[in-house]
Amino acid sequence: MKEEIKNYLRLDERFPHILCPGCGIGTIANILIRTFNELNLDKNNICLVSGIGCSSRIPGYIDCDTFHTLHGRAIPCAIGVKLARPYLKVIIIGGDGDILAIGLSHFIHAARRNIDLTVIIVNNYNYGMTGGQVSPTTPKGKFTYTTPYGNLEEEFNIYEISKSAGAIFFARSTTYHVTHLKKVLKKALTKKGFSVVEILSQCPTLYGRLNRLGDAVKMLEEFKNRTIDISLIKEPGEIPSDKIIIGILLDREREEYCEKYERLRKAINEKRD
Amino acid sequence: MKEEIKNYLRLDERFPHILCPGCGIGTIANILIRTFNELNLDKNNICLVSGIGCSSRIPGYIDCDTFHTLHGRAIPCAIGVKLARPYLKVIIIGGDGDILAIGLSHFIHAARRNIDLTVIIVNNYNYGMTGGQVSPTTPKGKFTYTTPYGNLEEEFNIYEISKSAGAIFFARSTTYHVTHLKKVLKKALTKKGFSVVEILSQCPTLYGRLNRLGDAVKMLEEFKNRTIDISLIKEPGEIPSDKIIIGILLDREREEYCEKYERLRKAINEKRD
Amino acid sequence: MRQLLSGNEATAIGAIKAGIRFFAGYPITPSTEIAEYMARELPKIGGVFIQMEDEIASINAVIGASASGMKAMTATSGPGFSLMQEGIGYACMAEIPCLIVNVQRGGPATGLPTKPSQSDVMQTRWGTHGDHPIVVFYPYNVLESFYLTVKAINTAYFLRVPVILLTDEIIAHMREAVELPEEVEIYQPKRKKKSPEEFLYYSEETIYDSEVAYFGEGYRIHISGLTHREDGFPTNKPEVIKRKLDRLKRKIEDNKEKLWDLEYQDIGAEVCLISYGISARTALEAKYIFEKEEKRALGYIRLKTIWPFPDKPLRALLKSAKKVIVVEMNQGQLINEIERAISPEIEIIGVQRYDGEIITPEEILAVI
Amino acid sequence: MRQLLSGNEATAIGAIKAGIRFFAGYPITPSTEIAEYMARELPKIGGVFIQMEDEIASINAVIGASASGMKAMTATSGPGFSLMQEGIGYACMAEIPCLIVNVQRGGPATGLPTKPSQSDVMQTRWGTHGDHPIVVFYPYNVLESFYLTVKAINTAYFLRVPVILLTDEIIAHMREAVELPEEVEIYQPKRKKKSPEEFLYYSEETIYDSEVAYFGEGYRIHISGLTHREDGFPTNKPEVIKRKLDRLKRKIEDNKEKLWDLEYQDIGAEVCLISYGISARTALEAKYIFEKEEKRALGYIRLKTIWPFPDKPLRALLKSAKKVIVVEMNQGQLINEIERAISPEIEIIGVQRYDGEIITPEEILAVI
Amino acid sequence: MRKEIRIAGTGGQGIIFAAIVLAEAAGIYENKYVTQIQSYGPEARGGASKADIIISDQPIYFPQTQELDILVCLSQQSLDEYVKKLKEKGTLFIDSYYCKNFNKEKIKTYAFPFSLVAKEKLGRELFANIILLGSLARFTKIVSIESLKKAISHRVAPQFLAINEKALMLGYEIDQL
Amino acid sequence: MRKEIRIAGTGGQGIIFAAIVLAEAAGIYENKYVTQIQSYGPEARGGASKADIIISDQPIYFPQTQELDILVCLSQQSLDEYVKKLKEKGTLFIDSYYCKNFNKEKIKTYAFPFSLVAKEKLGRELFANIILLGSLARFTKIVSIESLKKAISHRVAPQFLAINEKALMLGYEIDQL
Amino acid sequence: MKKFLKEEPQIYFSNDNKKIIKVIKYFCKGCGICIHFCPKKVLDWDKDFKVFAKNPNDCIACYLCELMCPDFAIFVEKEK
Amino acid sequence: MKKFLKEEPQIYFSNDNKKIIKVIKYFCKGCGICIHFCPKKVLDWDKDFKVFAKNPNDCIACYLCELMCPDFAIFVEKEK
Ligand SMILES: Cc1ncc(C[n+]2csc(CCOP(=O)(O)OP(=O)(O)O)c2C)c(N)n1
Ligand SMILES: Cc1ncc(C[n+]2csc(CCOP(=O)(O)OP(=O)(O)O)c2C)c(N)n1
Ligand code: SF4
Ligand code: SF4
Ligand code: SF4
Ligand code: SF4
Ligand code: SF4
Ligand code: SF4
Ligand SMILES: [Mg+2]
Ligand SMILES: [Mg+2]
Repeated sequence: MKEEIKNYLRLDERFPHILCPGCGIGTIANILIRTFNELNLDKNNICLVSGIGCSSRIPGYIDCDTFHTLHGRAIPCAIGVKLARPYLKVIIIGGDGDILAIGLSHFIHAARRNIDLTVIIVNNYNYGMTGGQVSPTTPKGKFTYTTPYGNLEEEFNIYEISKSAGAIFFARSTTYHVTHLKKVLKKALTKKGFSVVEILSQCPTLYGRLNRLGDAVKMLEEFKNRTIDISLIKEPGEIPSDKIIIGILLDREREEYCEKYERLRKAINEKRD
Repeated sequence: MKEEIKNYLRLDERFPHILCPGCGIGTIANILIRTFNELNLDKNNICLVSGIGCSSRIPGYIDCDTFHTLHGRAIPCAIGVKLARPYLKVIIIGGDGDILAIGLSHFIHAARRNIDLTVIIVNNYNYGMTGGQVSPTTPKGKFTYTTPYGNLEEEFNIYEISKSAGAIFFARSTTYHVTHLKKVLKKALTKKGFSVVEILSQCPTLYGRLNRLGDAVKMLEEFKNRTIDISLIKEPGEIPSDKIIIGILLDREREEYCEKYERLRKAINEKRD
Repeated sequence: MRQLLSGNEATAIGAIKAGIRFFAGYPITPSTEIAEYMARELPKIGGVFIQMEDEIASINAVIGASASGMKAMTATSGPGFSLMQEGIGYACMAEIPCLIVNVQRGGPATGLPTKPSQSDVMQTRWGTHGDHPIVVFYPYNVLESFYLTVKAINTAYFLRVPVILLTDEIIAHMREAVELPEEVEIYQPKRKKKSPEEFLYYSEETIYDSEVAYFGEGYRIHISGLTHREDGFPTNKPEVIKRKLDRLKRKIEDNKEKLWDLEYQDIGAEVCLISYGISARTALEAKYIFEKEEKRALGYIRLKTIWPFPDKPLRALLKSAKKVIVVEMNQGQLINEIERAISPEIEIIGVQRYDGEIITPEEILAVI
Repeated sequence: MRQLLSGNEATAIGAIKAGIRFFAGYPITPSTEIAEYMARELPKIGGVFIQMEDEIASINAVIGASASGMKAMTATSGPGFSLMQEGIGYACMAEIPCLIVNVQRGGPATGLPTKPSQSDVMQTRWGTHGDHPIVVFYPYNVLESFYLTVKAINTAYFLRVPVILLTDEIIAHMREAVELPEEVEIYQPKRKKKSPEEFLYYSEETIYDSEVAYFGEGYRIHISGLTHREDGFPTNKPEVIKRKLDRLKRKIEDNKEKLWDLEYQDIGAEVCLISYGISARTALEAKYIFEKEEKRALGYIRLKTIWPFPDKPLRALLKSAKKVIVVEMNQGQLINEIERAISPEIEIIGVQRYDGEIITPEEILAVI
Repeated sequence: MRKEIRIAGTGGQGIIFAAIVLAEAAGIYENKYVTQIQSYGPEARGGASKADIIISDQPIYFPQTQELDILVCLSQQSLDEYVKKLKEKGTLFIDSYYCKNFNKEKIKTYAFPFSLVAKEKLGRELFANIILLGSLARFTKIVSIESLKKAISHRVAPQFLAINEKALMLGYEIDQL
Repeated sequence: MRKEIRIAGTGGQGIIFAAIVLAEAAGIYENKYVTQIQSYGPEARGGASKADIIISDQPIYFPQTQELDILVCLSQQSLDEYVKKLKEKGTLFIDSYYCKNFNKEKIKTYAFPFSLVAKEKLGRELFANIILLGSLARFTKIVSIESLKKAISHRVAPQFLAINEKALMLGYEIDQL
Repeated sequence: MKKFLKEEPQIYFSNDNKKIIKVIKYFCKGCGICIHFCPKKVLDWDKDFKVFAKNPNDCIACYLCELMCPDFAIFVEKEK
Repeated sequence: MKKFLKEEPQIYFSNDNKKIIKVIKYFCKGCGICIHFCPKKVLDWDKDFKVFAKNPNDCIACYLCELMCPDFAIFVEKEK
């Protein structure tokens, strides 16, 4: 194994990891530590926070401070970490259910406050860990064990929600687009403020099987074929409706919360002097 | 008292109601029942649902089915009511804290599902009931008992959030613009799907006092002076930054959830026949 | 018709048979199969299944549906059950019947999601804030998962209270061959006869089996989680509050005898095993091994009703016992209640396990 | 310096003196003044105050901050406390110290927001799922609100557990003239000496007063709410799980004597009052009235430690008592524990009130 | 000596503040035992409707007033509601500007138009609460005017100190107006 | 007669389904007492690694297997892990396509390449579980092949019935292939 | 629910009796909103700090007072 | 934490020794992603349904296999 990879992994008897064969979450872990490596991030200064779900198992394998919190609660826990140790690079990784169902309110309020966090949403279109139920990102009509007749609900547009909540950065990528993914993760991790990366990821065991999408390879082929990079779109009107846009969809600046808080502390103390 | 007003009120020894002198919430209750009256809504077919807060006290005074639920939980409770009795007009009324802080996730998911509910958000810029703390709509820099040095956080744009969550209707009005308010409420209540009305309302006792905004009258004058109706705006660029836009900001159609569910039930049973 | 069913399936079937038409829930191991069953079946029979955004939304949607006259339930496990506590308290206070199934797994926190446990027994009683008696049933096999579900639902509507069906990972996932009845007896709440003007949300005259009206029936009721009067409107009056809280207590106190459900064998024996749920199956096994080997009887009591705690029947059953062995999969929860209930002369031993493995007959035999 | 302070203010001051630098909370009557105090004071001393979007976010932010080495707390009341249960369980399991103040009001549900109550006493012990011992202190005046807050925080860090300070609307809002110390003794956790490679998140060798490392210190720790091993990583191994859960229990079991705190007078008397918090003040008043009128002593015991329940000291103190009167503002909660703890020969009477009004001395005198 | 005092009125009249100042004067500057509690409406909004102070030479256990020694009413409604809680030999203070109906004979009553005096002499009604404290010191001697002054100077921002002290003295000399 | 049976392998091999069919055959169509439990990985993902069936003439209380009468292993890993739970006189079934290392001498062992047969004869490996049930019926007589057929026809969608029955018979006659 | 008012409203007529202003005095909290926003300055405070119609003749029946009142305390009727 | 591998990786060299493909076989779950997406069809399943380098000479060191593998099971090194 390459040293730079080994450096960021907790290589012990828990490997091979618990994820299913062909699960995209492993690829995400793989690319994530490569991003750390390329950004030269000191692993002593990274805190990786997750909730509960298959995606939330990633931190346990990565060699930095890692925080496996309750289902849906990664973001408030991460806020506690960040406010207590503002110098840490605090990264949240979690599933579409974890962050967008039970944890949605935390996500939006953290974006509103613009706290310096990077949230990586592993969108595998369903609840993997509990065995394949509908999630806020399950597309309409798709099958899961709790939508046996096809999902009635409209899925979330994570980008729209992130933007209106106040995130300063949003990018989408997939487990097929590994170099692209690395690039947008790098960008997200260098932003100061609330940044979001949505990664489409295959769950062949459940979502793939229930919707007859084939194995991991077929699902990755689909990611390849159905996506279109934002940089290739010239006119907003020209995106075919069956395409998913990837790339950096949002990139802006806004004052970060910890910095504001620090400024407040200074102002109070100056006043008192 | 006029009969049409009396008809919709639970006039008993609990009057005068518990709200502070000059509180805008009373005006909202006033206009709400006039809207019922003008729409000729049968009071036996209305269910008014609220959480906890000053605003959430309105239903108790109105003579229809009323449901004073837990803090933040009006929307899921209302969903239960609506799904069980789809013929009811189910209306949620609550404060900015109730709906947008502790209840935010429910709000957004209900909008995503496009359940036929009208949500009236009484935005008084703070937590009234608990004595004046910061809320997600407290403007930056403003004072409350938990932002004694001025609020650091960016406030919510309820319209943006509602729109990206999937609401089919959004309007904003104020307790000064009583006829305007009646008009937009009427419109909201005739939509089929998830509609939102944000009402700016004065809390002279707390928010007004803490920010030296004067009494109810002064605060209403401010609503008058600081707002601009969307219908008067010709070019998007021309809105002065200190102005608040009122009026109908969003009005669209999307299939409603209960109808979809009914369709599903029919489809299943046809298949079985 | 004999069928092979899991406990979760039997619970779901029983719920539908007992009239449940609304299910709102959020997936969690090891309860999820109940939701999945409901997702398939409810739309077929005019019911509603909805997966909410979390457990808090779920219990509140259940409350809303039940207040609108649709019999309603949810199912969850420890973490979700903890999140539902505030809502359960609301259902108590506002007198809204519903069924909450808690399929226990190991805790606290995320704990041991796929392993059995019986460590939420005390939480079912004391999990929410405020004074709030509660009814909890606990089945020990698949067939009983069906029948106690029906009983739980009927009880909920008879008393206008939330009722909890407590099970565990083994009882929920184990499959057995069972024969279920086509029909079950369903309690139907008395429908209001009074006019909307005279109708009261609850009347102090009838504490249970009382007249009810639902949203949407022209009664224009008011439901609140604040302390309230008979008409449902808030009050701070001490005497009214006292009567209201006494009422909540009396619903269950007055019906204790009806609610208590125990199974027992050989209670004349000197040593008696007391258990419930999965652990009671081990206890029974131990009993038969013991009797075969020792040629003398071993007492056995199984609680189907956990709350209200059956102190009186236990005391009566244990009149001649010298030693009691309480078998449960936790650090010792119900043993404390038993200790308080029975004569101080009786020696009490706990056989406890909380490592995710079920107790073996040998562990019990070792302490007899 | 003598000051006029409310209980909530004294708690806030005590917390800061004991090293709290992080407060995340959500307003709720009657606890809000603690948050408001913190909002004013924490930014002055390099601390952080944040009002979160709800109580769930609050407790989790507290957990995150504490795991990062900032002493952290929150304050709430019944409804919020119910919502925090899952998080409290996490703090137990993951061994993250913090302080949770529950200023009780009437329940269940929204209940009686502005009135005193003592009806969350059992919930503090059993509110979250899973097996989880807990430490709960309960002050009875403003000065003690200060000192018990300090003790609660020191205990939390000594044992690496969440500790609950339970108070009630009266104790929280009542103002008294008090003299607070400039400095208090602060427990400082042993800092890790081992290298990151050797360091364990917890070591089975030291159950309390143990070495700790926080996020951001180069130890690359892993914290999880799943059952886990010494290094923090998840395990399903029964023997490891047992040791972990035994450890959680032993933290508190082993330190009972240190944690137990009772105040008593005239315990030789035949009749003894037992109470806590606001009700203990009534009990004391009743005692003095009784003694003045009857010219004989009336025993009095006040619990400052609610959990771990001080059964042993109670038993010892009540050796010569014939009758015990338990005074509490609920439908009878701690009385059950007392019943189990003390000799069955002693008669037990409860003086209970749960209508929002505090118990009067006359109500106690009436049953002596 | 245990003295039970209640100050009552409607929200916004500064009732709690008056109670705090009184408690502080007695508890801090006269070294008495004091407790002060208040009751308020739904959750925590607005002001309180009543605030109770107990002042004693001995530790105070039961912190609730049972029979009032002194009752101060700044509104008719509070007067109607609480006057029955006053001891037979108790003292009643009322703001005669707001309380019109009362039976002066039965109890020792001091009726002054505190609010009117505040408005007329100090320009703002909100000083009524401080004025009444001055009168309380004068007529009941429950605390000294000096202690009240100290308490006020501790509780009030420097720029408002002068006017508050003026209010206090207005109350102290209210019968000489 | 209490018989303890374990079917073990990796996720996706249809282990629970086989266990259910077996339990149903015995419990429903042969009127035995049965219990069937399984264990699985984190939360509920993927398939199970093992499923246990107890078949008895008498009520079954303790539902956990203690000493296996029959162990079926569809993977080497499960064989390594569970073989020690087999009774001395127990019977071992293994999928010889996946399990290469085993000690045939010590215990009564039936080794057939179920997966390979499935792939070659039926085109898809996922029928291995049904094939093994056929062999189980043939060699252990724990249930009859007729009961298995009934159970399968109850559990399988009509369009897949024929192929499943074929799989069953392939297993029943596996030694004749 | 039986609907009732504890007190009868105060009634003010315009001279031509065509406009009637009713004030439910015990509902009125004296916030002054109607007084301030009445375009014709018809209303004012009485000695109890409640509202009363000082100049009922000037009323143009615009209903603003009625619509803006937070306390259901003021109603205007106009003969048609 | 001491880092370790239970088994040594399998190593495949190109003929010129300039490219090395390493497979940690016990990590590989045989998902086939690397096999499918390798632009040069360098990789294939072995008899244990794990991956092996069938045609190491064809490898162009594009690292796609290494980057896409969900199980940290395959690494490619190229002499520079
Ligand atoms: C409070 C609570 N509710 C429910 C669960 C059960 N649960 C575990 S993971 C999960 C969702 C998994 O879906 P997602 O977040 O999309 O992650 P994935 O497994 O798909 O990566 C759920 C509902 C839980 N652990 N805690
Ligand atoms: C779970 C819970 N947390 C907190 C509270 C306390 N609480 C009551 S109302 C309220 C917020 C009130 O603000 P808002 O929703 O804006 O309503 P307003 O009073 O301003 O109309 C809070 C925090 C509660 N009742 N329940
Ligand atoms: S269940 Fe799906 S998401 Fe979870 S590990 Fe398996 S493939 Fe991945
Ligand atoms: S506190 Fe504010 S919002 Fe609440 S009733 Fe008073 S004025 Fe209205
Ligand atoms: S608006 Fe209503 S409450 Fe206010 S002064 Fe006028 S009548 Fe009275
Ligand atoms: S109706 Fe119009 S003009 Fe007449 S009193 Fe009211 S606000 Fe004034
Ligand atoms: S991608 Fe990785 S796990 Fe999948 S076959 Fe290739 S080496 Fe094995
Ligand atoms: S580096 Fe590229 S060419 Fe070489 S084996 Fe991997 S995918 Fe194939
Ligand atoms: Mg997912
Ligand atoms: Mg508000």
